[in-house]
Amino acid sequence: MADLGVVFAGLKLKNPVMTASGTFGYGREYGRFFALGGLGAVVTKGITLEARAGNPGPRVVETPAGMLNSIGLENPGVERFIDEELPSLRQAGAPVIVNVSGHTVDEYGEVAARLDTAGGVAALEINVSCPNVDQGGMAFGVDPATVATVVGGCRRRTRLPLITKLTPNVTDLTVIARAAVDAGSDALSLINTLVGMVIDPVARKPVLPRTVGGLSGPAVRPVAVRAVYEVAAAVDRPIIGLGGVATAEDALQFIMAGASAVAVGTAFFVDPLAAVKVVDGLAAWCERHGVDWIGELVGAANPAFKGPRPGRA
Amino acid sequence: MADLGVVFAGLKLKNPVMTASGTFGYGREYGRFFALGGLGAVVTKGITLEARAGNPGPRVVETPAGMLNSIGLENPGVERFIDEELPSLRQAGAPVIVNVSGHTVDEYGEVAARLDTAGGVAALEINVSCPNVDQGGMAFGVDPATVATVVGGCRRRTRLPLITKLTPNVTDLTVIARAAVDAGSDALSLINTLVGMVIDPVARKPVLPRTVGGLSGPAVRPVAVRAVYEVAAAVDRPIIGLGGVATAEDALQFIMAGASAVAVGTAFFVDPLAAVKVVDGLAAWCERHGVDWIGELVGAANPAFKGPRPGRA
Amino acid sequence: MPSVVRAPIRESVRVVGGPDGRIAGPGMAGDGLGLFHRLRLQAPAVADAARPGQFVHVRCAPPGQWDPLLRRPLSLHRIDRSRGEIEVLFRVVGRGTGFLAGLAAGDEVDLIGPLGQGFPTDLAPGETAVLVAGGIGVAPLVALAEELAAKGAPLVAAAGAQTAEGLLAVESLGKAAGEVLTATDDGSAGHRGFVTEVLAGLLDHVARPVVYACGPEPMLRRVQAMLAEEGRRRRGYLSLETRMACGVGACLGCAIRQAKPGTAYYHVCHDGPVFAAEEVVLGG
Amino acid sequence: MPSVVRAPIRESVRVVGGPDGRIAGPGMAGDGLGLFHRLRLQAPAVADAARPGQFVHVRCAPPGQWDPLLRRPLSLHRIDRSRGEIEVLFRVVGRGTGFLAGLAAGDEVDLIGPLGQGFPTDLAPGETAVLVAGGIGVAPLVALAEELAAKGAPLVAAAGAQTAEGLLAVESLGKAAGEVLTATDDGSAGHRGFVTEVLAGLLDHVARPVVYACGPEPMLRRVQAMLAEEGRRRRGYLSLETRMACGVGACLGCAIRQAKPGTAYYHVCHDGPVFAAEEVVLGG
Ligand SMILES: Cc1cc2nc3c(=O)[nH]c(=O)nc-3n(C[C@H](O)[C@H](O)[C@H](O)COP(=O)(O)OP(=O)(O)OC[C@H]3O[C@@H](n4cnc5c(N)ncnc54)[C@H](O)[C@@H]3O)c2cc1C
Ligand SMILES: Cc1cc2nc3c(=O)[nH]c(=O)nc-3n(C[C@H](O)[C@H](O)[C@H](O)COP(=O)(O)OP(=O)(O)OC[C@H]3O[C@@H](n4cnc5c(N)ncnc54)[C@H](O)[C@@H]3O)c2cc1C
Ligand SMILES: Cc1cc2nc3c(=O)[nH]c(=O)nc-3n(C[C@H](O)[C@H](O)[C@H](O)COP(=O)(O)O)c2cc1C
Ligand SMILES: Cc1cc2nc3c(=O)[nH]c(=O)nc-3n(C[C@H](O)[C@H](O)[C@H](O)COP(=O)(O)O)c2cc1C
Ligand code: FES
Ligand code: FES
Repeated sequence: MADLGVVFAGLKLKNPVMTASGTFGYGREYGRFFALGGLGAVVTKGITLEARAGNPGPRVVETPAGMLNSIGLENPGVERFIDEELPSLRQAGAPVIVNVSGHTVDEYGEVAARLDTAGGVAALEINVSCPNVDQGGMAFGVDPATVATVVGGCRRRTRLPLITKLTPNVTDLTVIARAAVDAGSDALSLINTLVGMVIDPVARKPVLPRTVGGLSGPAVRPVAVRAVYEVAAAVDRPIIGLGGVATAEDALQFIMAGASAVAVGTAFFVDPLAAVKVVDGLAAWCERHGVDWIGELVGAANPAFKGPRPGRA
Repeated sequence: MADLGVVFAGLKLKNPVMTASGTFGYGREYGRFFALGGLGAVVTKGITLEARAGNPGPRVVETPAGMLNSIGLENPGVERFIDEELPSLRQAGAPVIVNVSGHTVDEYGEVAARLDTAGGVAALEINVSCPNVDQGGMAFGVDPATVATVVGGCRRRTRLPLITKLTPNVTDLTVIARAAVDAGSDALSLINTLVGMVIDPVARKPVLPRTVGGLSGPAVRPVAVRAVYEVAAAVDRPIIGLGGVATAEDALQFIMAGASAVAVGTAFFVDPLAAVKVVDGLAAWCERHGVDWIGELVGAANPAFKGPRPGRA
Repeated sequence: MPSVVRAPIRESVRVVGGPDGRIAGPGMAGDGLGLFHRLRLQAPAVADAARPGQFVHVRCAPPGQWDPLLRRPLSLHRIDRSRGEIEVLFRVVGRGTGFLAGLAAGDEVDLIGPLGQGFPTDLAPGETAVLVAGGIGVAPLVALAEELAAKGAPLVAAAGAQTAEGLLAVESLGKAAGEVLTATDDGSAGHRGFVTEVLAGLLDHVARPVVYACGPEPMLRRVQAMLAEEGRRRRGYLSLETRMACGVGACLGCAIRQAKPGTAYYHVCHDGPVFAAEEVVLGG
Repeated sequence: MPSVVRAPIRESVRVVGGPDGRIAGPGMAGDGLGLFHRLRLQAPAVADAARPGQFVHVRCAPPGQWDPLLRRPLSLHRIDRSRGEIEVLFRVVGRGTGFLAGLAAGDEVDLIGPLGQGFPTDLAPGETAVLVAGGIGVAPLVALAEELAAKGAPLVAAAGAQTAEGLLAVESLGKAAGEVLTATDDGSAGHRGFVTEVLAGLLDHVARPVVYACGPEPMLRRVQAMLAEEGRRRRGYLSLETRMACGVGACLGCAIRQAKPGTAYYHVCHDGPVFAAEEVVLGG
C-alpha cells in the first residue's frame, strides 16, 4: 500500500485530503455517510465572534459545472461552536481545523484567542475573503497590508498553526501570499471562491439577493490549480490546494502544482462520498504508478516549486 | 417583430450580437455555416504588427464546462491582414471590428495607425491582456497606468472608435475601466479569459507547453456577468459583454447587467450556429415578453447602471 | 420539528417503471413546458426508511459529468415498502428534470434519501386531515394520504391546478382519501377558482382540521393566512421548496426565515421541507 | 495540400447501427480501457460530400449541457454514399467517446463534417498504395482502401496492434485490400513486433509505393523516417491527431509545426488531418 500520510504545518495527517470550509458544516451531516476518521483533517464552516444569521435566500444558484453561494457566514458564534460542535468534532478521529472569519481586524484576533484555549483544535484557517466592514466592505484578502494586519493579529493571540486562506480575486496572489507568510502564517490555503453573479432575465434582477456570490466547483479548478502553481513558486510554506476537487486526478493536479494537502468542497454536494473516493483514488493511483509515498508528488509538475515537501507522517 | 438594432459607440448594428476575438478567425470558417451579415458585428482574431507563429501545441485543453487556450496570438501581421483578410471581411455585410494586440506599447499604436487608413474597419478593440514584454511579461491590462498609455497611444493614431478589452485577472476592474475611458476609450469589452492551468498527472507536467492558458466558455460566465455589472456601474461607456455566452438567456444576463452588445466565443466551437441562435432567441424572447426594442433591457437588472443606453438604430 | 432524521442512504437505484410522460394542455405551465413524469424506482433501503413528506436528492447527470452539477430534490410521491419501491412525480422545468424524463426502465439513478422531516401524522381523536395540493404539489400528498388511510385516520383532500390537464395523480389521491375536491383556474374541472377557496369551504365544515399543504408559494401564503385567521388558529403543515446544494444540512444554502422574531433561518433540507405553518416566513 | 475543402455540413444525424462494442483483451490499451465501438450513422449529406481521410466533429453531450464541452473529432471509417450512411470506429478513452458508446439505434447525434483534407488518391501508373495502420489508426484507412479498390488501384495493407484483440476491422480492410499483413507486439497474431517492420518488408518489395499511415505518434515518426531514408525519398501521407476546439480552422488550436525551416504551423483540422510525410514536424 502506498503511504498517504503527510505532516502538514506540524499536523500529522493520515492522508492529505481535507474538507473545504463551509461545505461540510461541523462534520455531523456527512458523518452520517462515512467515518470522519478516514479524512486527513476536517475544516469547519467559518466561525465568527458572535452568532450570525446569514443572508436571506436564495443563497445558492447553479452555474455551468459550478455554483454560486451567498451564505453570509451563518454560524453559531465561537462560544456556541466550542460548546455545541467542538465536543463531537474532537471525537472525529481527524485533526480539526477551524475556519476563522470576521468583519473587523479585532474580531479575527478575538476568535483566534478563544479557540487557542478551547482544546482539540489542531490549527486555524484564517479566511480573509470576508468583507471588511472597517474599510467599506472590500474583502480583507485583496490588500497585502490588511492581510498582514489580520494574520499578525491572530498570530499574537494563538500558538496554533495558522493557515491563511487566500481569495483568488486579486491581480497578484503572490503578493498577498508573501504578506501572509511574513505576518506569521505557517501555511496557506487556496483558493476561496471567485466572485460571480447570475441574473434571472424574467425577473430582471440578480438571482441572489446580495447580487454577487462565490463561484466554486469543477468550473473554477483550472484557476485554482494555476493559483497553487504560482504561489508554490513564490513562498516556501505548505499549501492546501482546493477549488473544484472532485476526483483523485483532480487532487493530483493540485499536489503536483505544489500543494501538500487538498480539500474537497462543492464535490460533496454532488457525491457525499467524494472525499473518501479521493483518498481511495490517490492510494490506487500511487499503487498503479509505483509511488511509495504521496509526498514525493508534491510540486512534481512545478519546476519552480519552493518547498517544503511535507514531512513523512 | 422586436427591434434588435442598436447604435454602439457610433456603429449601427443590426443586432447586439458580435463574435469574440480569436474564436471566429477572420470570418471565413463560420462564414461557410451562416451569412455573416446576420451578425451585429464581426470581431477579428487579434492582429499584431508583424506576423506571429503562435505557440507550440497542444494549444487547447478542455476543462469542466470550459476550455483553456494558449494560441499565442498566431496571426499574419497587420499588412497581410489588410491585404488578404480585410477585402472579404469588407463584404461581410456586418461592421468589422479589428482586435489589436501587441507586446510593446508602440506596437499597439503602429497597428492602430495602419488600420486607421485601411478602409472598411468600423472600430478597433484594444486587447490589453497580452504579456507586456517591456515589463517582464505581466499583462498590460492589470496596471491602470499602462492601460492608459496603450489606449492613449492608439487614441492619438486613429479616429476610429476604440473599444478596450479588459482582462478579469485583476483586483478591481473598475480602476482599469476608468483608466481606459480617461485615456480616450469610447467603449469597453469584457471579459477576456481567466488565467488557468491543467496538469497531466501521468506526465507530471502542465498540459500546455506555456503552462498557463486562458479559461473561457460557460464555466466563466458568472464571473463575466459580474464584471459587466460592476463596470457598468462605474463608467458611462457602452460595454460589450462576453464570457460564456451560448444562448439568448445568457446574452440577456449580460445585457441586463449593463452591456449594450454581447459577443459569442467558445460557444461557436460547440455549435457553429450559436450566434445565429442567440440573435433569433433574443428576438423571440423580446416578442414573448413584450419588449419592443432590445435597448430597453440594457442595464435593466443593474440599479447602479451609469448608462448610456445604446442608441436606437 | 417532531420527527427524527433517519440516516440518509445513498444508493444507485434502478428505474422500474416510467417515465410515463404526460403532456399537459397548452397554457398549463407558465413556461410553456408542462410535461409531467412519474418514475418508479427499486430502492429498498430508501423505501424502508422513508416517511411521507421526506425527499430524495437525485443526481441528474451521468457519473463524471459536471453539468448540471447539483442534485435535484424530489418528494417521495409513493412509498411501497413491501416491493421496496418508491415513486417520484415531477414536472420537467429544466435540465435536471429533463434528464430524469429521459430515463428508461433498467437505468441506474444515483440518489440520496430519505432526507428531511416528513409530515407529522399523529392525529388526535376528533382531528381530520385536510390535504391541499396545488399543481405538482400533489406529489408528496399522495404518500401522505396513503399513510393516513392505512392508519385509518379521517381524511379529506383538495387539489387545484390551472387547467384540468394539470390535475395530477387525482386517482391515486382519491383512492386513499375517498374523494378529492378539485379546482381549476379556468373551470375546466371542479370549482372554478383557487384550491384555497375549496379549502375555505372544507375548513368551515371539518370540526378539527389538520391541514397539509403543498403547492406554489402564493397558495401556501394563502393557506398560512387562513390557518392564522381570526384568533382561531388551526394546526397545519406546509411542504416548502428552496434551491438546495447539499440537501443534507451541510451547506446552509436552503435558508427560510424563522417566524420567531429576531431569530434566524431554518434550513429546508434539514429542518423541513415540512414545517408547521406558523414557524416560517414565506419568501423570506 | 491538394484536395479542396468542401462546405462542412452540420446535421443532426441518426444512429442506424451500433454501438457494437468490443472489449479488447487485457493489456491491450495502455490505460486499461480498450473498449472499441463502431457506429453507423444515417448522414446522407455528409456521406455524399465525404472523402477518405476527412473527419466529423461530434458533440458528445445532450443539447444544453456544457460538460464535456468540446466536440470530438472522429475519422470517417466507412462512407456508404448509396445508403447515405457513414461509419465511425472508435476507442473509448474518456467521457466523450464514453458518451458515444452509450448511444443506441435511433438516437440523434449532432455532428459537423466532412472536415479537413482527405488522402490524395490519384496514383500514377506503376504506383502501389501501401496502407499502414497502428491500433485504432485503422479507422480512416478502411474508407481509403475501399475507395482505392473501387478505383482499381493496386493496394497492399498492413495493420499492427499490441495484441490480436487490438487488431480491428481487419476483415473490412482485407475485403478491400485483398490481404492484410498483421503484426502484434506480443506475437499473438501475425509478425511479432512493430507494424513498421512489416512496412519495411513491403517497401523492399513494392516498386513505387505510396504510403498511407495512421496510428500512434511513435509509429508515424518511424514511418516518416523510413520514407525520408537514404536519399530515396518515397511519397507518403500521414493522418495526424491533435487536440481540437473548433475543428473548422477558426480557433488555431490544432497547431502542428511545418517542416519548412523558419515557418510556422499547419492547422490539423483545416490543412490536415492528412499531410504529406515531409511537410510536418511530429510532436512539434
Ligand atoms: C424538498 C423539495 C421537494 C420537491 N419535490 C418535487 C416533486 O416532487 N416534484 C417536482 O416536480 N418538483 C419538486 N421539487 C422542485 C424540483 O426540485 C425542481 O423542479 C427541480 O430541482 C428543477 O430542476 P431542473 O434542473 O429541471 O430545473 P432548472 O430550473 O434548470 O434548475 C436550476 C437549479 O434551480 C433549482 N430549482 C429550480 N426550481 C426549483 C424548485 N422549484 N425548488 C427547488 N429548487 C429548484 C434546481 O434544483 C437547480 O439547482 C421539489 C423541491 C424541493 C426543494
Ligand atoms: C482528426 C482526428 C481523427 C480522429 N479519428 C479517430 C477515430 O476514428 N477513432 C478514434 O477512436 N479516435 C480518433 N481520434 C481521437 C479521438 O478524437 C479522441 O480519442 C477523442 O477525442 C477522445 O475524447 P474523450 O472525451 O473520449 O477522451 P478525453 O481524454 O476525456 O478527452 C479530453 C479532451 O482531449 C481531447 N483528446 C483526447 N485524446 C485525443 C486524441 N487522441 N486526439 C485528439 N484529441 C484528443 C478530446 O477531444 C477532448 O477535448 C481522432 C482524432 C483526430 C484529431
Ligand atoms: C456553500 C459554501 C460555503 C462556504 N463557506 C466558506 C466559509 O465559511 N469559509 C471559507 O473560508 N470558505 C468557504 N467556502 C469556500 C470553500 O471552502 C472553497 O474555498 C471553495 O468553495 C472552492 O472549493 P470547491 O470548488 O471545492 O468548493 C464556502 C463554499 C461554499 C460552496
Ligand atoms: C481560442 C481563443 C482565442 C482567443 N484569442 C483572442 C484574441 O486574439 N484577442 C482577444 O482579445 N481575445 C481572444 N480570446 C478571448 C475571447 O475573445 C473571449 O474574450 C473569451 O474567450 C471569453 O469569451 P467566451 O467564453 O465566449 O469564449 C480568445 C479566446 C479563445 C477561446
Ligand atoms: S441544501 Fe445544504 S443545508 Fe440545505
Ligand atoms: S481546431 Fe480550431 S483551428 Fe483547428
